[in-house]
Amino acid sequence: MRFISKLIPPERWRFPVIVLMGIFTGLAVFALYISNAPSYLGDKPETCVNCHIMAPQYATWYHSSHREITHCNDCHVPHNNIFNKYYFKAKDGLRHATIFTLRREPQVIFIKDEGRDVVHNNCIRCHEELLTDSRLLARGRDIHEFRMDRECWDCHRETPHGTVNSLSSVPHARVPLPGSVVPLWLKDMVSKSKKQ
Amino acid sequence: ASSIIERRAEAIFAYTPAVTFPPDEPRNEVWGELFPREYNSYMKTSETDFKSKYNGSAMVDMLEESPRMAVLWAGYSFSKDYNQGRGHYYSIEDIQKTLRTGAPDEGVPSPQPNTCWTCKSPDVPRLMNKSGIAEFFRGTWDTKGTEIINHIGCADCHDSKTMNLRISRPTLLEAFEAMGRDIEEVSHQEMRSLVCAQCHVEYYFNKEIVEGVDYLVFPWRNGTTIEDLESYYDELGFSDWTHAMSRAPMLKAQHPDYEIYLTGVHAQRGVSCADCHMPFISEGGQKFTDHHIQSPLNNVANSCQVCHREETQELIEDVYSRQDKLLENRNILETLLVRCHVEAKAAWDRGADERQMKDILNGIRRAQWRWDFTAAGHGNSFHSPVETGRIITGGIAIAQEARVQLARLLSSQGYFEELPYPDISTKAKAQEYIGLDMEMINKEKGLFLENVVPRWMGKGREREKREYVE
Amino acid sequence: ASSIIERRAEAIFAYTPAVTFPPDEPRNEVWGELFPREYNSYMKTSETDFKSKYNGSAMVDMLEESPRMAVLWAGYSFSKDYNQGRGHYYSIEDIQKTLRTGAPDEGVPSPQPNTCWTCKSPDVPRLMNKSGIAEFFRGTWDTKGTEIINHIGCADCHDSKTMNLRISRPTLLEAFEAMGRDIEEVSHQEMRSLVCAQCHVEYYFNKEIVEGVDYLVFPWRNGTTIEDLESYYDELGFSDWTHAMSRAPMLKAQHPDYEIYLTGVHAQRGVSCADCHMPFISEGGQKFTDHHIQSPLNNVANSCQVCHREETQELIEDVYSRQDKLLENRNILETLLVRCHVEAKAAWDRGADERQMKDILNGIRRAQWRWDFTAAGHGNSFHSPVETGRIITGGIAIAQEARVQLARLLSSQGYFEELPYPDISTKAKAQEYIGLDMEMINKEKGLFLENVVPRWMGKGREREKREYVE
Ligand code: HEC
Ligand code: HEC
Ligand code: HEC
Ligand code: HEC
Ligand code: HEC
Ligand code: HEC
Ligand code: HEC
Ligand code: HEC
Ligand code: HEC
Ligand code: HEC
Ligand code: HEC
Ligand code: HEC
Ligand code: HEC
Ligand code: HEC
Ligand SMILES: [Ca+2]
Ligand SMILES: [Ca+2]
Repeated sequence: MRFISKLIPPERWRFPVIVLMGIFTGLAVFALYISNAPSYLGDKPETCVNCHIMAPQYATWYHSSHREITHCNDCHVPHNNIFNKYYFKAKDGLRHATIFTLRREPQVIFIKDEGRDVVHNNCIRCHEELLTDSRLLARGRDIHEFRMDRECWDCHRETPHGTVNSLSSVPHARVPLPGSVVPLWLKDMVSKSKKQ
Repeated sequence: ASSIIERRAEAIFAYTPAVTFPPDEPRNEVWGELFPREYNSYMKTSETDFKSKYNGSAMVDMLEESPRMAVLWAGYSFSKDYNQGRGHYYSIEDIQKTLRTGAPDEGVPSPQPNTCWTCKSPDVPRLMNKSGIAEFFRGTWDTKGTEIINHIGCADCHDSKTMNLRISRPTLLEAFEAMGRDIEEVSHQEMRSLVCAQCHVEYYFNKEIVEGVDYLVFPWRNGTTIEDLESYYDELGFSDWTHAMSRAPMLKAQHPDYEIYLTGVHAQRGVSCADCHMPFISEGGQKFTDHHIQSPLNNVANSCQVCHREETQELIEDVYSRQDKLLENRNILETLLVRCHVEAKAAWDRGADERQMKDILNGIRRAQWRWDFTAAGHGNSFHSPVETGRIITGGIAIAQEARVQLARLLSSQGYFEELPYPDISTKAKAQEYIGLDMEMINKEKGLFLENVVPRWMGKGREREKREYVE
Repeated sequence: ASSIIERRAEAIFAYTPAVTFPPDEPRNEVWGELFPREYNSYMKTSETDFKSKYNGSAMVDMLEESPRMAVLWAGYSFSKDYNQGRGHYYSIEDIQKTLRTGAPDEGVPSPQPNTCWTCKSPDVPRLMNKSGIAEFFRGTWDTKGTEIINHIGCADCHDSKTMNLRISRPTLLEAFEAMGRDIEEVSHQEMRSLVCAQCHVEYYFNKEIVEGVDYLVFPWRNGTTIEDLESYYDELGFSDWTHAMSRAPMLKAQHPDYEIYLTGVHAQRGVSCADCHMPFISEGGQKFTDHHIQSPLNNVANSCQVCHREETQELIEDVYSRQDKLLENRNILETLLVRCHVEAKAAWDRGADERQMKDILNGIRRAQWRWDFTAAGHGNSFHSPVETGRIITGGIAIAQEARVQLARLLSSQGYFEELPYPDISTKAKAQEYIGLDMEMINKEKGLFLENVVPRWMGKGREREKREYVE
């Protein structure tokens, strides 16, 4: 209680502070709105491409066989438990947003070690059956662990983002931005005509 | 938040030209008004502070690095002065400074023809357009001192109207024609190397095409491998000069960057010069081509790592290890060639005749051609390490074959020991050994740079003011 | 859909082992009952119908391909017979067939020691386990003719209990120790090459470790580059044999596949032997390792194309073009070495003395070592083209230096002309030139294969029946 009361500004500052807080809140909401932040909670790939710098990854994924079965989060977020999933997402998301806003993104993005492990385990999660041999399991786990200790994309170099990695690698790819495909004015007209 | 909006807008921003200029506009700053990103990055070729193990943006005095070269070029102007090039920004300054162009002044012509200007400036297409190709080449180098003043730039590679890549030098067109290829048919990706191939190629001056003119030719009629080029010169009976010691009819190889590159795995996979030396970058939501043409080792992230996911240090090591392995043997070849020239001279001195020397001299010519081909392209060892290695190996075999014959010949003249290797441990010693009076040469050049060059540049700028009234 | 379920079922199928066997079980078919996929693919190493430009699964008579080799090995058993290997399936058959092991019979020992068996069979670890390492090596090769009858197989690379990769040969362990490295510390990915490095490496027989025993050693104490190995042998004063013509103290290089591979870009990027020679394949919802060890060019899709998305033909061309470029110069070196031996012999014949010959012979030793190092590894030209090229270049420089000295020496003996190159255009002519009586040798070998080998194999099978009662 004493702690909170310390935060309350002196009488004559209250009005400007309230106004300022309002402005900040408004700005924050606005930022979240225009950057489509709410979409970050979902699994739609369009979310990630919100930041145009992710366009190459989107475009390459979109043209890969994995498009049909995987979303970004199937690979890039841990799936061992739900808390870990959102914790990881939030942590990553905040760093990405910060770096993006600060314009400190590198020309060529490299996946971080932590992210690597996550992706790798996700490959295994889906392809496990292909990789395990029950006869061998009967002889111990070693050989399976060995077999899976190398990053899958050491060999599968094009899965799923291709072999050219740069902000500029797919300059003409068409990457959707989140939102409706029907322009607002058209929506309006249609709903008006419905009313009539 | 605002930065997000701004950056989206940047990407969409529609461009309306505000400046217009003639197709041959040689002044880069004029183009720069329209394309500031490209211009600003291009002007960074003026930086000289990056040094890799063997290359980089600083000027490297190659004769100081390896004084043997002076002996290899005895009797030819390269023995006076040879550097590893630096950025395009310096093309004019460096051709004025090099001792190879001499110290021309009123009544004293340069030892070089105007052909030397061909790869140094966007003033060249402008002048060729005016006077015709052969007329451009005619006359000594000093006669265009006031006409050519802008360093390499936009008009060398771009069409001013569309900004498309274009070939501005006739020599490349003629070389394609000679190979029976149509340059109009090349892909855009090839153009991203061919603009470089206008200059970064082996060339020679043909005196027979137009009377009294050193006509610039790329010797590609039989193809672009070293053997193809050699057979071309042999068929022509061509030699650049006669070696002052061995009297061998020599060939000089000049930066066969493109030819060697073609034989490497990157070219075979469709990677172009621009992919490594002019990678795309994006700035403020806008993708553009980094015009800071330089060693990619100063920019591994945008060049190599776009395709390779290894650590920067590891990629740099890859380049160095190839350069090390090849340099080891190129140095051996260089030393053997010094011995060849020394031994051949001794054989002449002891009365050998033409008939006895013929094969030996031809061997020296062929071996040194191989050495020079690999040494003159500063990126060769990385651009195509296997081919570069193959060429050096061939050179060593031939040089030593010549030395076996020389050993027999010298022995028949009563000389059974190995001749002593000259003391050429510094550039100065090597130049003295081949009889150059460097003090004199440097003094004259100093006067030229002090008096003549400022005059040329001043007159040139005035001319431009007259010609391009805004 | 049903097929998906079915295939999943196959994979999940719970298996309880029905077969057990001792750790050193040398019979592949026994392991095969447990692991039919791996076994069946392994047995395909019996196929001999694939031919690439320079390699493949058929036996290639290298002396026929290049009769010069016979001259290079004059005085050594390789001049009788040298082939390019084929699949692991043939390891026993081929060591029995080669003329190098002679024609032993009662009272007539083989010219080779038991050490030769080391890399030919999973009977080897079995026997070593029984008798100890040095005792295994002791005695001539024929004394184990009935003990070693199973071709290379599972127990050479696998632990029978866990199926983990394992090192079954002490020599590799000792070599790691000598380098100060702990083999227990290597990554699993390295093991995927180290199982091969048990055999696909340069080796020699050390007679000093244990009295009367040709002890197998990998000469890696100073490292694994060619220079490291050379310095090792030089320090030891070792030579494999004295050349019959030049009398040079020679080194024989044997398949330094692993050593050369280490210097290539694939190794540097962590690609293992197994990645190319034993790629994964999938069958019935299960991914397993293709044990058909062979030239990857017979299986580009699963080996190269997993990492490289180029067309099969283009990848094959990449391999060929590297092989072509290196072979061009290796052939030059080969020819120069023939000349070296011919010229050295002539010098001796004309009365040269040890002192005069010393440097020359050392040169011949070093040059031929370089040639052999690149020639003996059939994959070298692709595994590490730049290093292979570097080595060949060094070899040429050294060989020619020896010839320059020889030219001086021969001249001082009054011989000023180039010696004629011998007519060695076929294997037969080359073998006659170095004085081999091939008719005799072949006849004896024929008798051995007809009479002795069936006896050995019969006795061996009987022994197995006794030893492994089900
Ligand atoms: C606000 C903009 C933005 C959004 C939205 C965004 N990213 Fe990123 N992302 C970035 C930036 C900037 C980087 C470069 C950060 C760096 O290199 O440290 C990055 C880097 C990455 C990396 C490589 C670095 C690492 O952390 O391993 C991965 C993987 C990644 N993003 C995945 C995603 C996924 C999956 C989504 C959607 C759930 C997403 N991103 C949404 C801006 C964003
Ligand atoms: C099938 C699995 C998979 C899917 C689906 C996937 N990724 Fe990735 N992603 C990977 C792998 C594997 C890497 C590491 C690539 C490497 O290191 O070369 C990666 C790396 C990245 C990186 C870092 C850049 C790099 O090359 O290191 C970003 C950013 C990224 N992914 C974004 C996305 C986005 C956005 C999506 C959805 C549109 C997506 N990914 C979908 C597997 C996937
Ligand atoms: C959410 C599940 C899932 C994840 C995560 C996943 N995959 Fe897949 N993958 C699939 C399915 C399903 C297919 C079959 C697709 C088809 O055939 O169209 C497939 C196909 C493949 C194929 C064969 C087809 C091709 O595109 O080449 C490869 C190789 C592959 N995956 C590798 C990987 C790697 C490597 C990763 C991790 C970076 C990964 N997968 C992550 C489900 C997944
Ligand atoms: C076909 C194009 C072409 C022609 C013709 C040409 N050059 Fe160059 N020049 C180049 C290129 C490309 C370089 C850069 C070489 C490097 O360092 O990689 C260069 C570099 C130079 C340099 C800087 C490096 C050094 O050697 O000091 C000088 C000076 C120079 N040239 C002078 C001349 C002279 C003098 C002539 C005429 C004899 C000439 N050039 C003819 C293309 C050409
Ligand atoms: C008009 C002729 C010309 C064209 C076109 C040209 N170059 Fe050059 N280049 C030169 C000359 C001349 C130099 C040496 C300048 C000097 O040293 O003064 C040079 C120097 C260089 C250097 C050395 C820079 C340094 O920092 O040391 C590189 C790298 C280079 N060029 C690459 C390229 C590439 C890549 C292209 C095509 C995209 C290209 N050049 C097109 C003539 C040209
Ligand atoms: C040595 C050759 C060379 C020179 C000199 C050069 N450019 Fe470029 N330029 C290129 C290449 C290569 C590209 C990439 C073209 C492509 O891939 O379509 C390019 C692209 C461009 C583009 C297209 C947008 C982009 O960035 O990709 C513009 C605009 C441009 N250059 C302007 C200039 C200007 C202004 C100058 C002079 C300051 C200049 N260039 C000098 C070679 C050159
Ligand atoms: C546009 C793509 C691209 C760029 C940029 C690129 N490479 Fe490569 N590189 C390749 C390809 C493709 C290969 C052939 C092997 C393969 O298919 O993976 C290759 C092969 C190599 C090799 C093996 C060949 C050899 O000589 O042993 C090395 C090393 C290498 N690159 C280093 C580099 C370095 C260093 C850079 C930057 C200066 C670079 N690469 C830039 C695509 C590229
Ligand atoms: C795969 C990448 C790659 C390609 C493609 C490539 N280069 Fe290079 N280039 C390099 C590297 C790496 C070096 C060595 C730089 C060093 O040692 O600092 C180099 C060096 C050079 C140099 C000497 C640079 C200096 O600092 O003086 C020149 C000139 C050059 N290249 C021109 C070219 C030309 C012209 C082409 C096309 C015909 C080309 N390069 C294609 C990667 C490349
Ligand atoms: C350190 C392991 C090792 C030792 C010891 C060894 N070999 Fe081999 N041997 C190999 C390998 C590996 C090959 C396959 C070479 C290839 O073709 O690539 C081979 C191939 C062969 C071949 C078939 C090819 C040919 O040359 O005809 C014969 C026969 C042979 N060895 C006999 C012998 C004899 C005899 C000895 C003893 C003097 C011996 N080996 C000692 C590893 C060894
Ligand atoms: C126990 C010793 C030994 C081991 C372990 C061994 N090899 Fe071999 N390898 C040989 C011998 C011996 C030959 C020649 C057989 C012959 O010609 O009779 C051979 C032949 C080969 C050949 C030539 C096949 C052909 O079709 O011509 C290849 C390829 C090969 N081995 C690769 C490997 C690889 C890869 C490994 C490891 C995964 C390996 N070897 C492990 C001894 C061995
Ligand atoms: C020359 C070495 C070599 C020989 C001989 C060999 N293997 Fe293997 N084996 C390997 C390698 C390498 C792997 C891959 C191991 C890994 O990556 O974990 C492997 C993997 C296996 C596996 C694991 C499952 C799989 O397919 O990846 C089994 C089971 C197996 N081998 C059985 C056998 C049997 C049965 C034989 C005899 C017929 C045999 N191996 C002979 C080298 C060998
Ligand atoms: C050493 C190289 C290597 C590594 C590491 C590797 N793979 Fe593969 N993978 C292969 C090869 C080779 C094939 C092709 C098999 C075929 O076509 O029969 C393959 C095929 C596949 C397929 C497609 C199978 C089919 O039926 O089409 C999937 C899915 C796959 N791998 C997933 C993975 C996953 C997940 C990992 C990581 C745990 C992984 N791989 C690691 C080499 C590798
Ligand atoms: C497990 C992955 C993998 C396999 C399998 C593989 N490579 Fe490579 N290869 C690489 C890597 C990594 C490089 C280094 C260049 C790079 O980073 O792209 C490379 C480089 C190369 C190069 C350029 C190096 C040079 O010598 O010039 C060639 C050519 C090549 N590979 C061909 C092949 C062929 C042919 C095969 C099959 C016999 C093969 N590769 C198998 C991963 C692989
Ligand atoms: C990147 C792929 C790659 C790797 C890694 C690799 N090899 Fe090879 N290997 C090849 C190719 C390609 C050839 C040439 C085949 C041909 O010419 O038909 C070859 C040839 C061979 C041959 C001769 C085959 C024959 O037909 O006689 C042997 C033996 C061999 N390799 C053993 C090894 C060993 C042992 C290792 C590891 C130390 C290894 N290889 C690593 C691709 C590879
Ligand atoms: Ca430079
Ligand atoms: Ca073979």
